[in-house]
Amino acid sequence: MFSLEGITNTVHEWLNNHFSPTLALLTEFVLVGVAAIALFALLGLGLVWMERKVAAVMQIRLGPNRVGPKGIFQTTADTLKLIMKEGLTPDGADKFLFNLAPYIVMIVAMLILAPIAFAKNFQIWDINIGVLYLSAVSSLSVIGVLMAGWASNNKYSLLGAMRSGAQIVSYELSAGLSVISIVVMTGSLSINDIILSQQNGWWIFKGHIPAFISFVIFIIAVTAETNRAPFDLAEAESELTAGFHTEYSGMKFALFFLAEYINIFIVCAIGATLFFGGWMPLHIGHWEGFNHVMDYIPSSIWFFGKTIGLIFLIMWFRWTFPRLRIDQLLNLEWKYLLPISMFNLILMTIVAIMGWHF
Amino acid sequence: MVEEIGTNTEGDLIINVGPQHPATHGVLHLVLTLSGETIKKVEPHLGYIHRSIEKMCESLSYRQFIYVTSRMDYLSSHINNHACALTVEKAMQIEVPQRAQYIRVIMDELTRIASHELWWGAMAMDLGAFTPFFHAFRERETITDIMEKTCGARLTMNYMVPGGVMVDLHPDFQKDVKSFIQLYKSKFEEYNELVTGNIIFQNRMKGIGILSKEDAISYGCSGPVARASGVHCDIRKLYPYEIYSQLEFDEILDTAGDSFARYMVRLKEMQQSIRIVEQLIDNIPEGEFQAKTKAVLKLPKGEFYQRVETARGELGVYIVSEGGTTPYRIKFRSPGFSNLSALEHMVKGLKIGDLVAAMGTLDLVIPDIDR
Amino acid sequence: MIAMTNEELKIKLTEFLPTITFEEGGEWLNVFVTPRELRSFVQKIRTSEDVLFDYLFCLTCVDWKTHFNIVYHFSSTTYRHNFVLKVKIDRANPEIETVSDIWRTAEMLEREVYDLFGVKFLNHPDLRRLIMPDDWQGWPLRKDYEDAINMIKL
Amino acid sequence: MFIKDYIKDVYGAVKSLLTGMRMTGYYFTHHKEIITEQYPDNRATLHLAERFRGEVVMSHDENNEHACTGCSACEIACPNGTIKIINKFDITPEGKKKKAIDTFVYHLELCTMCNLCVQACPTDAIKMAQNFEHSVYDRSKLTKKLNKDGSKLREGIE
Repeated sequence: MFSLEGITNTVHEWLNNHFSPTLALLTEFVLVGVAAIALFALLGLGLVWMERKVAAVMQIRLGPNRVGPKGIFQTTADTLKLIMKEGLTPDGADKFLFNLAPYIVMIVAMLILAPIAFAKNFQIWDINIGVLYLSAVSSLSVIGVLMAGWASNNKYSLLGAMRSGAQIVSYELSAGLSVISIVVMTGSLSINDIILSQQNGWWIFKGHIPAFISFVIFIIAVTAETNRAPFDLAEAESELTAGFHTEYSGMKFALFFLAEYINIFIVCAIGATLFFGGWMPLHIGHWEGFNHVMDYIPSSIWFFGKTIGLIFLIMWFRWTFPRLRIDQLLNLEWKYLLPISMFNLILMTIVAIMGWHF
Repeated sequence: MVEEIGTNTEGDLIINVGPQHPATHGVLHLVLTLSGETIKKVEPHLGYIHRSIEKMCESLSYRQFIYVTSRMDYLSSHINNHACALTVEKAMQIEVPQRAQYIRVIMDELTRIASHELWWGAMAMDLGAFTPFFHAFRERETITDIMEKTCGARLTMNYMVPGGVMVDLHPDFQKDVKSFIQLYKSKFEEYNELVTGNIIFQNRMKGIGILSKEDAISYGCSGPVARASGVHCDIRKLYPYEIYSQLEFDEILDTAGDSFARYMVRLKEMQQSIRIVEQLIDNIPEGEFQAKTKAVLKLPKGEFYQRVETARGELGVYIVSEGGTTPYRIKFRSPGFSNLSALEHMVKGLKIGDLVAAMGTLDLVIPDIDR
Repeated sequence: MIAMTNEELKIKLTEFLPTITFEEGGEWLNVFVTPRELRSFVQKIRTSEDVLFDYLFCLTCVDWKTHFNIVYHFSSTTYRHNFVLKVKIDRANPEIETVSDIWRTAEMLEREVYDLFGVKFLNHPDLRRLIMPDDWQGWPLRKDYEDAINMIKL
Repeated sequence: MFIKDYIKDVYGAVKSLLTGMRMTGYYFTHHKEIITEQYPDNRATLHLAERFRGEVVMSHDENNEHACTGCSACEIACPNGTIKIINKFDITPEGKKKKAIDTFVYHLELCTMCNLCVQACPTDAIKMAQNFEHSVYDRSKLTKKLNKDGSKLREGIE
């Protein structure tokens, strides 16, 4: 049976047999880095293509269909174009911060990748405070956005960055609370433990209504956190032309663009891990036969399937809804999502204490 | 122009929206004074697409000047042409054949639907929803196809001539219009599902950009903008031209005066236009499509004014004639110009997002404002 | 709420200001007022319950080479009657009182007329070029305006 | 009461959002609703309306004869100065001078396709063609000569 775990183990053994342990470890570091960057590139290409196709079909269009079969190399062509473009730095900009900002955003996106389990026993770093790490690092990206907006010396950028700051800081709260509600159930912050606790069913089914509510809140909050429509106020193109990345061009713009899609992937991966069991196949209670059949599907396919399903959901939002206004956005968080998720956390705690879940 | 860069003395942010900005649908230039996100002042700067049509028309003959007016409000170019043709006919007392009148009214109403379709999509796009734009274009495209078949062009048709219409209807016209009406009726519910009922949309529109009845009159607003504030101003009802007096349709009025009211008025207006087309399409009388006119038109000395209802409001054509073959002075009273002047009043104290929403419901066409 | 005919309007308007003169012809009543009496006259027609001309739907200027005519088209949203007000002003030094405080729409319309004809509207709150660039020379819609670069004579 | 309204609000809001999503979801699953026309690929099947106004052409018959008498009616009717007619005088066999066109100059770059010239033509010599792909790399190519070389006036047209 094909398994990603097998590959890592083979590579590990081969390296240790042929080189000294230090060299083997260093090589593994490099390999992991290369793999992460390759994944980024692939995800960027794939998700941008997917977004364009989803948007096109919902808008009764065909979408990209010129470069490659069904236009799958369209993004490659776009990237080539962006690489060849001049990366302009405006005259009045703070040049250091202006050029640093896209890298900050990108590095933050890369950092969050660490504790995510892509398949069974296939994880860069199984940190025991995985969930805490995720929410701590993911809120760092706002610094990059603020930096970009401030350093551009453009009023549209500044407004976009300020909006984005207010938005991400607010929505961190309810995203965090809905994550905690799952932590309450499992009693562990480790991603691996959370996945293993869904051995006999995913939390979204096991956790009754509270889990479903926290899933809905989580999806709304992460849509806002990644600056996606209908919460794309930071780059609201009909109001602020392009928001915080108005002044960026060429590859620097491409990094922002890529980071947006990587962030979507990561938050959807977290959502899939917490609520849909990550790589855990669909198991229902004690139906041994059914569970056994499900186990035949490789765990990585489960993980990517769930994640892409959630990504599709977020794209579906984007191509259906109009944008909120900034005060409505904050109202939604502070008047609706936060109270609901607090109340929901209490419910969840009761469910966990009483052992009402399966 | 110094104060348009940076901030003013009170520390307010001054920001240029346009002339190239996604929400201004063209080259409108607004200078906003912002305190944070709150709008303190909106100052329109016009002229980026000013072609001085009024001056151009002074050297064009009465047959030639009609085509220029298609370029003013290009979304209701039929109705602009109609207004010009009507003015010339009124001045020369040309009797327009019944068939031509029917054709003209059907074309006007189809243009109105097409214009509102585009507005609907563009306004939803201003609010950040992209999908409605393409859905609106599906229906609009059918109308442009009908126009192309009969008039020979898709946007600037130049189909009206003094005395009637340029060519007779295409043989397929009635069939095509009927199938369009069917398509439109089957898709109309989608508009409500996708946009009107949406809670985000309603929150963005309700109670935003309120224009009271008194202000609407004082600012000279017309069309759906004024009707949403409760002003009776449908020229088709008040000063009927052609065969509008014989038709059954309602003047859509709302009293709220906010963005949502303007939105609803336009949506309902589309259905009234469908109603008008349905009444006429089976009853187009046989006969001449153009009255016999002289090759060279000469207007008698005097002043002539004709008001028509375009998709955006009241269009007035004011011709001062010295008795020659060209107008001495021509003035187009464009609806967008007056509607734009009410913008600052509507959005003062609101957020940038509201400015975009309110501007979307004004349905501005910049060449119409600049002329 | 019955619209007055042109004859009735003629009588009514003469009551407001006996010095007005009328011009025959046209669909609507054409009334001439001197620039000095314009303000008091328009205030009366705006506020008087009998006529209530609250809707200024067109304001423009006609260059007659010897003088300018400022042309106001008024309508009443209550009674639905219309009339045309004309004010003859000097062409060498075109000045007229603004009506923008009575009809708000006049603010933009007067700026347009100022921009294209060079008519100064006294007491206008913000009389600047509206359409042409701020540093433009000349008044494009005047009959004697010549622009060798931008005007193409066919 | 407050809680009831609050829940009602949330329910109504979620319902309206789901209605919208159902619609886009419908289009996502129904690919036959796609209306895109793949323009340069469908040139073969592209059907243009016969009245579509693309450019002014002069129709010539198989004997390379046209119907233009050079009366300049179109030139006068044109609002933009798109048409310029240069006349010459032919000597007929009887020795009389006869007016005929030398060059029918048509500036496509100035033309607005208003159809006034076609309407003005007394002999139906010019008509509107359906060609709409006018882009060229050199602007001077847009100035066209409509009468073909060596063409002459058809017999019987005055």
